[in-house]
Amino acid sequence: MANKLTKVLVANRGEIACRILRACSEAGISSLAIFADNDANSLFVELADEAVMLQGDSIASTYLDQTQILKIAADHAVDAIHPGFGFLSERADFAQAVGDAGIQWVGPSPAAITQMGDKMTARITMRNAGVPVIPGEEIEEVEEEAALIAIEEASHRVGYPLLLKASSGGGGKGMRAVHDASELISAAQGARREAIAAFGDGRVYLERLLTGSKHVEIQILADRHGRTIHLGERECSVQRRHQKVFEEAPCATMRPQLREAMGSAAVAAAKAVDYEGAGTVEFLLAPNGEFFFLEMNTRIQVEHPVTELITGVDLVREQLRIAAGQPMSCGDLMIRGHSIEVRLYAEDAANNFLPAIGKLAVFSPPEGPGVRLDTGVREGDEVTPNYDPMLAKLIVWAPSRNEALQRMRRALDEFVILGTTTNIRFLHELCDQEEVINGATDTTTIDRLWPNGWSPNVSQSIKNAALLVASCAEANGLQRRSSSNSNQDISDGPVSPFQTLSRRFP
Amino acid sequence: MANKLTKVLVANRGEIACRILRACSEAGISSLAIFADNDANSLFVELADEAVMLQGDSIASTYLDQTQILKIAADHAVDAIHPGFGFLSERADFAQAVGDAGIQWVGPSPAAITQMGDKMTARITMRNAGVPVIPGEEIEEVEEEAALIAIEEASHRVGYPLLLKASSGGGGKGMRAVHDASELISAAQGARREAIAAFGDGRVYLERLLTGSKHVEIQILADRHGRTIHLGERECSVQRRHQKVFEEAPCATMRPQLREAMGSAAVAAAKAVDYEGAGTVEFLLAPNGEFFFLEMNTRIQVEHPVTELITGVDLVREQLRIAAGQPMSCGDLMIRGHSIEVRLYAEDAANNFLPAIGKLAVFSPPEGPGVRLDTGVREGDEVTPNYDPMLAKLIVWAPSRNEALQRMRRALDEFVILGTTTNIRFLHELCDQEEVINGATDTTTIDRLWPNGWSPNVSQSIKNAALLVASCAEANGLQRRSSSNSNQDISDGPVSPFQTLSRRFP
Amino acid sequence: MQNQFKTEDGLVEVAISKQGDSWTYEGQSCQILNDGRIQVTTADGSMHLARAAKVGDTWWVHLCGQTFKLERIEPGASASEEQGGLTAPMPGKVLEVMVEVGQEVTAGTTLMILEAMKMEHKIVASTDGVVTAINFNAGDQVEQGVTLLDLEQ
Amino acid sequence: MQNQFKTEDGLVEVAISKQGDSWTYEGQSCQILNDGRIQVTTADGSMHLARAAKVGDTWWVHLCGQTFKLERIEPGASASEEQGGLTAPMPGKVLEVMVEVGQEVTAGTTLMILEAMKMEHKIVASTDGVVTAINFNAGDQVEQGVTLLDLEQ
Repeated sequence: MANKLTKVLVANRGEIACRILRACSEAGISSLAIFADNDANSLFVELADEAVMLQGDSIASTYLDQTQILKIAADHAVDAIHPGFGFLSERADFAQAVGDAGIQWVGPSPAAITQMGDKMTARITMRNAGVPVIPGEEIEEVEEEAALIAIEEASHRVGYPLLLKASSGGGGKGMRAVHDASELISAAQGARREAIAAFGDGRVYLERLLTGSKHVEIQILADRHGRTIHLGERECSVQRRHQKVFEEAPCATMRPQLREAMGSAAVAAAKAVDYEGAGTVEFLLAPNGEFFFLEMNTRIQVEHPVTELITGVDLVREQLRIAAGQPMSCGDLMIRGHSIEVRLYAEDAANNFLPAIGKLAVFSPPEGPGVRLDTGVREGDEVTPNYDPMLAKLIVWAPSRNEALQRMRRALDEFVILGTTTNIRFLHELCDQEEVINGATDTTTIDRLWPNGWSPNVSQSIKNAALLVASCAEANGLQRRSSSNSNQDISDGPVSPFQTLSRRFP
Repeated sequence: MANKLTKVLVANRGEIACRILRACSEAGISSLAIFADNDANSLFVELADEAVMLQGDSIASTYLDQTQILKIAADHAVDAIHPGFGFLSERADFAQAVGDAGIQWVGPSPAAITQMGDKMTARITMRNAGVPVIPGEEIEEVEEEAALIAIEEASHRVGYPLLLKASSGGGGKGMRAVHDASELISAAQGARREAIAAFGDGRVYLERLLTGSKHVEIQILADRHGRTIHLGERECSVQRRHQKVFEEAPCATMRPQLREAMGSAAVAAAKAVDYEGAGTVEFLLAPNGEFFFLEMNTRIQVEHPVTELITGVDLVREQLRIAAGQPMSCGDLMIRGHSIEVRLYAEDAANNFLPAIGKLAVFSPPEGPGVRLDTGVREGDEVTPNYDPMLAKLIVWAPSRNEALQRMRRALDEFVILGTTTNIRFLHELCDQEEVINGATDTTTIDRLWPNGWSPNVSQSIKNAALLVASCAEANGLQRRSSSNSNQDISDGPVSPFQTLSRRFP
Repeated sequence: MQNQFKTEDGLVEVAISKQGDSWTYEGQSCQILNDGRIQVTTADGSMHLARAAKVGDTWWVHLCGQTFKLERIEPGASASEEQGGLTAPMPGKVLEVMVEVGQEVTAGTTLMILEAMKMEHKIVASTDGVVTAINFNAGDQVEQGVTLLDLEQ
Repeated sequence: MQNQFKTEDGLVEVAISKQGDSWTYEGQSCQILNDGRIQVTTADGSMHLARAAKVGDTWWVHLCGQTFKLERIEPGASASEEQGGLTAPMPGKVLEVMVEVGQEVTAGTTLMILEAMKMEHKIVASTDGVVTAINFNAGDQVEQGVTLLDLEQ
């Protein structure tokens, strides 16, 4: 390889596929998307230079089908595969197979993935490297009954409240908080079942649930030319269902010495496994300034944009450089301003964040300075139950944290999505909470703010106004213009994206 | 005033009104838009907290009607007026009247506007302050015939090629390059006529046309607390019809000492007139490093975003702070990466950049990292001959100039506008020119690159493919879905923005 | 002009009246602009623009940063509210059935676990009652809106 | 399937043919996708998605970063090309008429100055000829497309 990639296969979908495809395009690298049948009309397919459809009707037989993906890669002579996040991104066996096929894996070595990807092994590795880990216990038993017994025994030593986590986990899947012994077994069964479904590996481990802590993670980059650096921290404490919804950089309470201490620990962690590429070392940061290793994500992360905006480093572009064998292009760490990301989900925040589906009849994102949108959808697309219900990441940057929050509120106010329930209003109210404004968030923030679940704070007068609008639109036949087309043919057939405007210019 | 603005009237329209209204919203300041009848459906009206329609059917009787605007300001108890750029932004008499009405002017004092706004006076002021000005001559005569005689006489002393410039000018209006004595009188008549129409002041002055120079301008900020700073330079050499179309920061050939020299000159210029707020000092930078004062713009500028992106300073927000009597919030100058702005016009670049009109049947801007769009239009809006045909400013940021150019090309490729002719393809080809890639642009770049006018470089095969697409769409009735609605009622009546999707979810 | 909508707060009858160009309801008023958008004047006198789209029978309305989902009930049609039934909130797969027919349950009891969008969701008894029917078994695929179980109070 | 379009290069007759799901013309082929978009395969084998919108009789097509304006000529209608006439490129105001009826002009002569969108635009003789008619005076408002002057070769 002449230190240059020529064609990259993006083994992912949705917004992260778009992010990577655009980076390839900017880098002058040609790109190949792979897509399942139900993604044929997705934006990422459109953005790719070439796109190949995956045969199969489940995730396992499409985006997780290593053999099929490797065959496509070989048939189309790609010289690298970028896995994005999720799917195959942390599968060491796939990284190995990719390398064996003579294709460059955009990410760390299979060995590094294995050592960090198995969360139990990672805990042990880190403990040995002197990085503090959360008090807890690994459960090696694989078989259900034996595992449940071992979990029960370990629970006495770890103590309550505790957290069950899937050893192959990520994204909140296979994770359960257990506050009381009576909940333990059903929680363990649920966690294992979810872990098996998501990762094909039911092993879970126990950790003391450290309440009142912040989730703070360090972004690192490592190249083959001897440089391993950190790019400061992100705070991602605000989580619902163990999934991040509000992420920011820098952490509001971070101090330079602590940043250096955590950064050094993260760099040490990366070096311990000969890390290459972009990765994230996650920590819990206790109120007293103690921090504990949680896990390392050996891939690009959902919330990487906030780091990009404060450091000015294009992480995906650096991934491509590093994978090509080039040195990373970024210089010394230079943090400027504040960035916040919120994850827009199709979900009913008022109903325990239940995922929602629907057609994006209107999808009108905010514009203007300091606003970035990473999305894989566009107006007219359908939100289906097939994939994760994240619609977009809305990211803002501003000179200060307060201004970033103001900008985020403005951007959320401007964002109009009609046709599916979203968490936009929830996110807006989140930005109005004193705890969020003060930067005093921890991993229990949402549960504490809305112990009985969130419901929107809407005045009766606005509710009435909305009913008035719907009635008035209905009464004036404002939908008639299109509904007159709703004959059977069209409702079941293809929808035309073509538009004809009735006004004619001479 | 308690160092806080509560309600700002934005005396402008289009994208800059949107920019200011969003800044007000983020700053927690309530906003009032004013709009002419033909702007009733414009985006900026929608973004404002309140909007008042101006009576009148010409620009003079609406956006330039000082009396009417002041009455609205008084009726709605605003405590500040932000003029944006163009329109009344550099009218000292208006700034004076605003102050007399007890309303804060977001900008410098009337005296500073007068001293800098009259370009001839500014030349003299700068010369006296020791800032080098371009060799040339002021023409004091107001009356047409006398002025033409004086211009003719001065032309012999200034020599050819020369530039005629309106003393009240800006934005290329009332400006003419004259290469030969035979063109002088008709050029002077044209310049004066345009200047009278645009500014109500026909005075012009002559300058030696310095070919091969770069247009480099310095952004400055000054508050009432004794701080006057510069925020580095922008290069805006690439112009068509004397209007900037491609702007970047920093200037590709800038060196730190030169930046400091030009920055100091700009700060000196601002201090010479007791400047307050945001302003720009424009220079011509000769190939040998000599620079000459061109003019000072005593307002926010179209191309301000590129400075915002490399310095991390929110210039409009700082304007609001300074107008409220607060100190500016930005710290020391910290330039990072590279930013490029292109101006998207509804114009036919292949036909001498003739402005175009039409309906924005599709207006689909690019997304993703490092892309900012400042626009005042949205899909479905109409481009009319009433106002400037600028549709949007597309701005990118990237760690390096090369990456910024790559990103700009990618963004332009993604930008789809159908229904009116635009300069997107021209801008893309501009980004591909060696001179632009090398940063070797000067004010004659476009004329030199396309001496006989630009025309798109399109292969016959793509032309044929486009014809195929149109034929195929026509043959398959892909427009039928909407055109069946084109009964007389709808084509002349209001167009419904409501959509009904035919697919129903159970 | 009378319409019936199903909202988060239940069924609402909305009777709007027209005066000049203006429609009113409960102190709110609105006007249809030239370009078809709807301008709302709320009871406190402030003006706002609404965006709306109809998907199937449902009007989606965006107003003041809030989005509302208002299902219009066709005159004569009965509301689609289920009586005592527990419906699938989205398409998915039944993972586990936690109760049996005839079992007495209290409000809050988990009755079934559904997998959808790669997450597990609990189907929880909304009231105390007796399970009178279980319509699906573990492993079954279910469509959105189908009745999973019946509960009698 | 035959269509006539007015393009930058003049009038073009386009005859497309269909084979299976695919339409072809001059070595290019295209297919209509499920969702109504059009996928183009150019002669070199590369695939691209087109976007298109029809405004009045004009198809606007975006393909490979290029935008095309293709005015479809209704079968039987004559093309709207003016013969020798000089038309207003956009609505505006006549600022100055530089020639007189009967005057001989050479290609490139400025005939009229039009103000539109706050800029001045020159109306220039496209060929050598004689001015046979001047339809507007200074100060007149003109609509887009009207014939400003007639020029006879």
